[in-house]
Amino acid sequence: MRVIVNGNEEQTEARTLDGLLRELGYGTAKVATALNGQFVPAAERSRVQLDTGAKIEIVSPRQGG
Amino acid sequence: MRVIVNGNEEQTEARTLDGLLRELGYGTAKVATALNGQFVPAAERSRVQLDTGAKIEIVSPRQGG
Amino acid sequence: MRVIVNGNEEQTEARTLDGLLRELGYGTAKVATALNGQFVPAAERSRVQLDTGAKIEIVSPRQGG
Amino acid sequence: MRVIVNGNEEQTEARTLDGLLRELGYGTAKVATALNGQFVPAAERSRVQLDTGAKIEIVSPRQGG
Amino acid sequence: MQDLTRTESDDQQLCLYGRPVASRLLLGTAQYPSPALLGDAVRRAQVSVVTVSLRREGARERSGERFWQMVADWGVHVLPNTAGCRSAKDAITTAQMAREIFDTRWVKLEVIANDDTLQPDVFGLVEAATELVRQGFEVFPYTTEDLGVGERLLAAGCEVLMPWGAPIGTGRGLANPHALKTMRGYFPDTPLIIDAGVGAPSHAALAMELGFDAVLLNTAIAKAGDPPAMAEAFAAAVAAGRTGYRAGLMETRDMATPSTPVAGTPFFDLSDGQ
Amino acid sequence: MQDLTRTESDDQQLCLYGRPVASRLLLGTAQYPSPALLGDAVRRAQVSVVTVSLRREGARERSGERFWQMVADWGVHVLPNTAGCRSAKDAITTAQMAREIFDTRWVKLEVIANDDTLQPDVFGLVEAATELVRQGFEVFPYTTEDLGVGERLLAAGCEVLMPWGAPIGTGRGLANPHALKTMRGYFPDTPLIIDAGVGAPSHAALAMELGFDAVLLNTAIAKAGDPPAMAEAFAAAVAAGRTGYRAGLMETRDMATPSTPVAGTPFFDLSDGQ
Amino acid sequence: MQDLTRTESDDQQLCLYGRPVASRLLLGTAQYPSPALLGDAVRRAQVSVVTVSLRREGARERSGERFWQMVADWGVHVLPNTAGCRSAKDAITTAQMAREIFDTRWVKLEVIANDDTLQPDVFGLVEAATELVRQGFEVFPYTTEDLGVGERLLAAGCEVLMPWGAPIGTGRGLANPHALKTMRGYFPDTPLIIDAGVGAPSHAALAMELGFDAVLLNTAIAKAGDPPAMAEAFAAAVAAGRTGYRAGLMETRDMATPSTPVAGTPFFDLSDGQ
Amino acid sequence: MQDLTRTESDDQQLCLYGRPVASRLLLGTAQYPSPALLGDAVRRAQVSVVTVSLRREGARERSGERFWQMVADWGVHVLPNTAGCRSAKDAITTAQMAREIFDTRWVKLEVIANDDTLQPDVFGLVEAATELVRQGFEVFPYTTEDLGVGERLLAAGCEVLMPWGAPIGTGRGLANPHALKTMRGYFPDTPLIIDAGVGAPSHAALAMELGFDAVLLNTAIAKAGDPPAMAEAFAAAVAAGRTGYRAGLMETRDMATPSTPVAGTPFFDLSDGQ
Repeated sequence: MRVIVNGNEEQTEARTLDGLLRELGYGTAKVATALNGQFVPAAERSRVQLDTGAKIEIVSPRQGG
Repeated sequence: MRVIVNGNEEQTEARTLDGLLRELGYGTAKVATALNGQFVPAAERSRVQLDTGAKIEIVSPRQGG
Repeated sequence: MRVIVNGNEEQTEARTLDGLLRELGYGTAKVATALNGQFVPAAERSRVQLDTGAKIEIVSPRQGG
Repeated sequence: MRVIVNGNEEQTEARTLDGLLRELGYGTAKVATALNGQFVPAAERSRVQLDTGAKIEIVSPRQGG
Repeated sequence: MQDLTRTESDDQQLCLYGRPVASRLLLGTAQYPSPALLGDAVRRAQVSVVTVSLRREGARERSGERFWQMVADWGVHVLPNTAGCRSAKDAITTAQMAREIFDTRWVKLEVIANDDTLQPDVFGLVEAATELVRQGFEVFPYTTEDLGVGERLLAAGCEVLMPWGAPIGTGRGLANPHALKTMRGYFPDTPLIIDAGVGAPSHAALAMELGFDAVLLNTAIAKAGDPPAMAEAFAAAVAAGRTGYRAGLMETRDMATPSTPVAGTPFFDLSDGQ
Repeated sequence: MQDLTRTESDDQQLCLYGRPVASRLLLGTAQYPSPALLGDAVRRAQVSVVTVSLRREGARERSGERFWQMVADWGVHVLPNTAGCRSAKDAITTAQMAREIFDTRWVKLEVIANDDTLQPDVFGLVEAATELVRQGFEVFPYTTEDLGVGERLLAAGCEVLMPWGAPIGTGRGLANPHALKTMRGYFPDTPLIIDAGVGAPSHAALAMELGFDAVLLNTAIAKAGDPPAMAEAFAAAVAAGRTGYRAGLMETRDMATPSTPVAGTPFFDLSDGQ
Repeated sequence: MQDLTRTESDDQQLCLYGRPVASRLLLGTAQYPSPALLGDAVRRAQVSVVTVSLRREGARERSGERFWQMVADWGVHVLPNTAGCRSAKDAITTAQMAREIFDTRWVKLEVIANDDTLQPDVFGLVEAATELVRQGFEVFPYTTEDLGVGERLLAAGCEVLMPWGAPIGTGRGLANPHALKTMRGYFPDTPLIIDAGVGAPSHAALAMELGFDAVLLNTAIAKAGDPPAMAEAFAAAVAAGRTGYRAGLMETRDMATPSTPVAGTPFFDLSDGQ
Repeated sequence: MQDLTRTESDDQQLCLYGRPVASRLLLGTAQYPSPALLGDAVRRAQVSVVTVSLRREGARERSGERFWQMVADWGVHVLPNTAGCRSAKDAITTAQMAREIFDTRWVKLEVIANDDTLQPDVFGLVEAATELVRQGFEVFPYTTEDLGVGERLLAAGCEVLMPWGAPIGTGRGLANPHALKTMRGYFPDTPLIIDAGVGAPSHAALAMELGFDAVLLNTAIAKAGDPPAMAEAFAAAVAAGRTGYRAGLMETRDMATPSTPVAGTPFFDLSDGQ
């Protein structure tokens, strides 16, 4: 299934956001996520289904002004 | 019937905006009108019914910046 | 003899600047002096003769900007 | 005899400022003159002697701000 | 000095909603010591557009008609305002009344946010502009230098923007010239008119030098010692700034540069040796 | 717009050393792209006074004569300068040469202190002015806004002062408007001409609004994209500022004030209740 | 010089959404030459609040975590921003992600209107603020000096406003000090923080002298030659401006007044006669 | 915040005529509500140099002695002025009296041109400075931003220049910052102290950011609501400006630039498609 992660196309076997993060190797990284423009809290990542073409954002802390 | 004309209470016998203007003596004065905050074109003044407490604005050209 | 001390006319018996200061009661006050627009050091006050109409300045420290 | 005309060294046979102007070919040009930093009116050019090393300015109208 | 208002060829003339406008000074009509002085000011400045307003009229007053007759005699474009309106609703109704009475689709849209600054309420402004354009009005919105608001007004169908120079009646000139210059660059093809805050001819000239298309003012002329003379002064200043803008202003420099050329300066070598 | 240069009645016309001067814009003649453009600028601005200079001339050059013939044809007052002089002595000799060649007692006296700012050397200036007045010159000193220097120049016999706006050629306008305003108030009866630093028509208008009697400039016109048009722009700006000054500028205010009267605003009571 | 940050007694200390904030200088964390220099700047300025952001992170990057660990060690309040968001929707989602990851209800809300000025899109800003307050956020809106927008933000539930000084990253200081002063007077009880455009310590001091409650900046320190020293300079400037504001600034005057008293000046009478 | 006055290493410390001066804020002592508040101000600002004056004293007054004792207790350098002198002659005699009474070769030389601006009479100033240096004084001339005058003062033997910011007592700040910046560049190695006109901490910070070596002021502190607090504010502002100057101020820009990096912004592609 093709999804778009942080703006780039990816192939994934995962069916949930949780699974996708594991598959990509994020492990315990301190990240927050959104699916198709909607925030997905960490606790709900395992309940969220991915569909083909899903747009996922995975972000972490950075310097900011 | 009591109505409010340009912010002041007035007693009137008129039932239409047209009639009110005549009763008050505006005659052919170059004025525009609104009833309860809605514009009333000159051509429709005779078709517009007044109710008790109606708020009527009667305005004419003035200096402006 | 009439002299002018700090802009005011005074009568004096003194013949020297030193004598004038004593006569006026300056005693050991911390002052500096000028005679007719010329500075007179403390050490020379006893050697400086006063003439009628002499203009004497007697100044001391003050607040300044 | 060497003189300095407008900042440049020149050889001249002339003994007066008037003669120098003729020798250099100024003819009737609308110019004003100075010798060694002093203004020389046109009427006095024939009376002014040149010495070796004399510094002569010959100027004419120009654009100015 | 020839007539500066005539130096712009036809293709450079200002057009507002399709109507050519000869003078780039737009004039408010309020606060003059007398109607006669107002009339003189309009004539002396040769203005093409004047702003007017609507106010409540008593039955036998007829002052509105007298004023209107005077304006009609000037032969100028009339731009009715919605001055004093504090909501989009009031502004819309006022605009509708003005359209009927002045027989024009033009409206100077003012929706005021507060009495301290009389600044535009940009939310009410966009709301009212959207509705009025829908109703066929040609809207001249009194706005700020805010680019995002400007974009929404254009999106709503406005073809002219009128940013303030400074708060109405203060006469402080251009309070934020850098932002106004940015606005000019951001909307290169939209007629931009500085409206409000202009207090002196030099302010009007500066606005035009920044590339603004026109200046609208009232208080600085009406409250001058001699309003007709001041009207003439502003007309000349607007023309001066416009002509200067088109003639290409020099770049400013940090260091001095001689205007008279240095080459050939008498005594140049002598001076060195002094 | 009528001809603004004609709006001053005779008793208000500027007089410089007894000579009436119709235009309050004085023009420098250097740095133009061509003599033709310079001539156009002089005509378009209708100037009454132009500045000129002296430079070394080679024997068969004759460029001075051609320039001079052009200037003579304009029918204006000629104000020779001592540009580039770094000492009172050089300036005095230059002035003497200028008097002979231009046949005028007028001299724009420049004694320059340094190349970075081209600012007046006020010591050399007062020294040269004193001597030149003694010799019968009518001196126009290029000076600063320094009041004490101004007093010494008047004491030396100068009847005009020409303070700088900003360093020559920078085009920065009035660098210290507060000091210049103070100067105007301090010398109420002396013709004061802003000389140098003016870069845009709005700067010239501001100078006149502060009450200065005239503006002298060169670079801003000569280096404009279109010098004759810019000359016209400055002429209009000077007239605008002067007319505005005489017409009585409004007082600036800190808080906004409606130009359209509040009384009689429609919906006034309704709005309150919303 | 004693420690200026300690001179405010408890009842005068700045509180932002109920949290006391010791330093009135809020610091952005971006653009520093190195993390070490950023850390030094934070310590030298003794800041209490830093802004941070969220950016996309690759799977094995872990740079976010390292940065976060460093910030946590500082022991300061963290204010996540929504920098780069061009719509209310993006800003809301970004704020939600930030709340989870930084474990704070605070959010510096940026909804950007365009890239030229990076100015707030005031419509998107009010929309996003309204929704975020509804969701329990404590919103620090990056806004303009527009009073009407400010009122809507307060009505939406914001308890702090952060007007810009000048466009982000320009370092131009306060572009419209008069409008900002008016804003201060209009919202006397709301914490107002100047955010963006501050380029020099004197700008920060001026903001505080106008009565603003704090200053937030980033570029001027991060891009300084010596960022930690510059952080210290800004901390001192903010303290200086605040202390000066509270100590009662003198009124400016138009005319000079001697500081040293005139009475008793030696030679006073003699001088008169000279 | 650590003690900013200690952050300059020894080789960067200000030296005036060979004497190291720890604080770059020089303080006038006049116009305070009480001697106690003056003393507090001196201590709170940790100043190293104070100015004093001489005034006529009656025979049994002894107020001079009490003032002098207080000053002596502060342990600071004393800089006597010649305030109020209108001629070189008066200033020279006053300086001589001051040298004897204060036992110092330092003198702040004021020769005043007029009462409206209290500006220096630059002719009298150079004359008096020349004579005083000849007599062994170390002269601190109160001067203008005039470069030619500055050169003559240095030629006369002055090793410090003190240009005004604005007229004494006006509190208007730096009236001509561009000229002052030029002056700084023109005299790179001479200690330059802004004297007069500074009204707010931000003005003092700006002076230091321009590279001036110190600031001397009086009225802004003495006439503050709380003079000791204001003294502290100015001390912090001077330190802030100095530190900022040395830390390398950012360049100002015309266009906005994001402080938070654009790369990695969430929703970046989505937003494009909206």
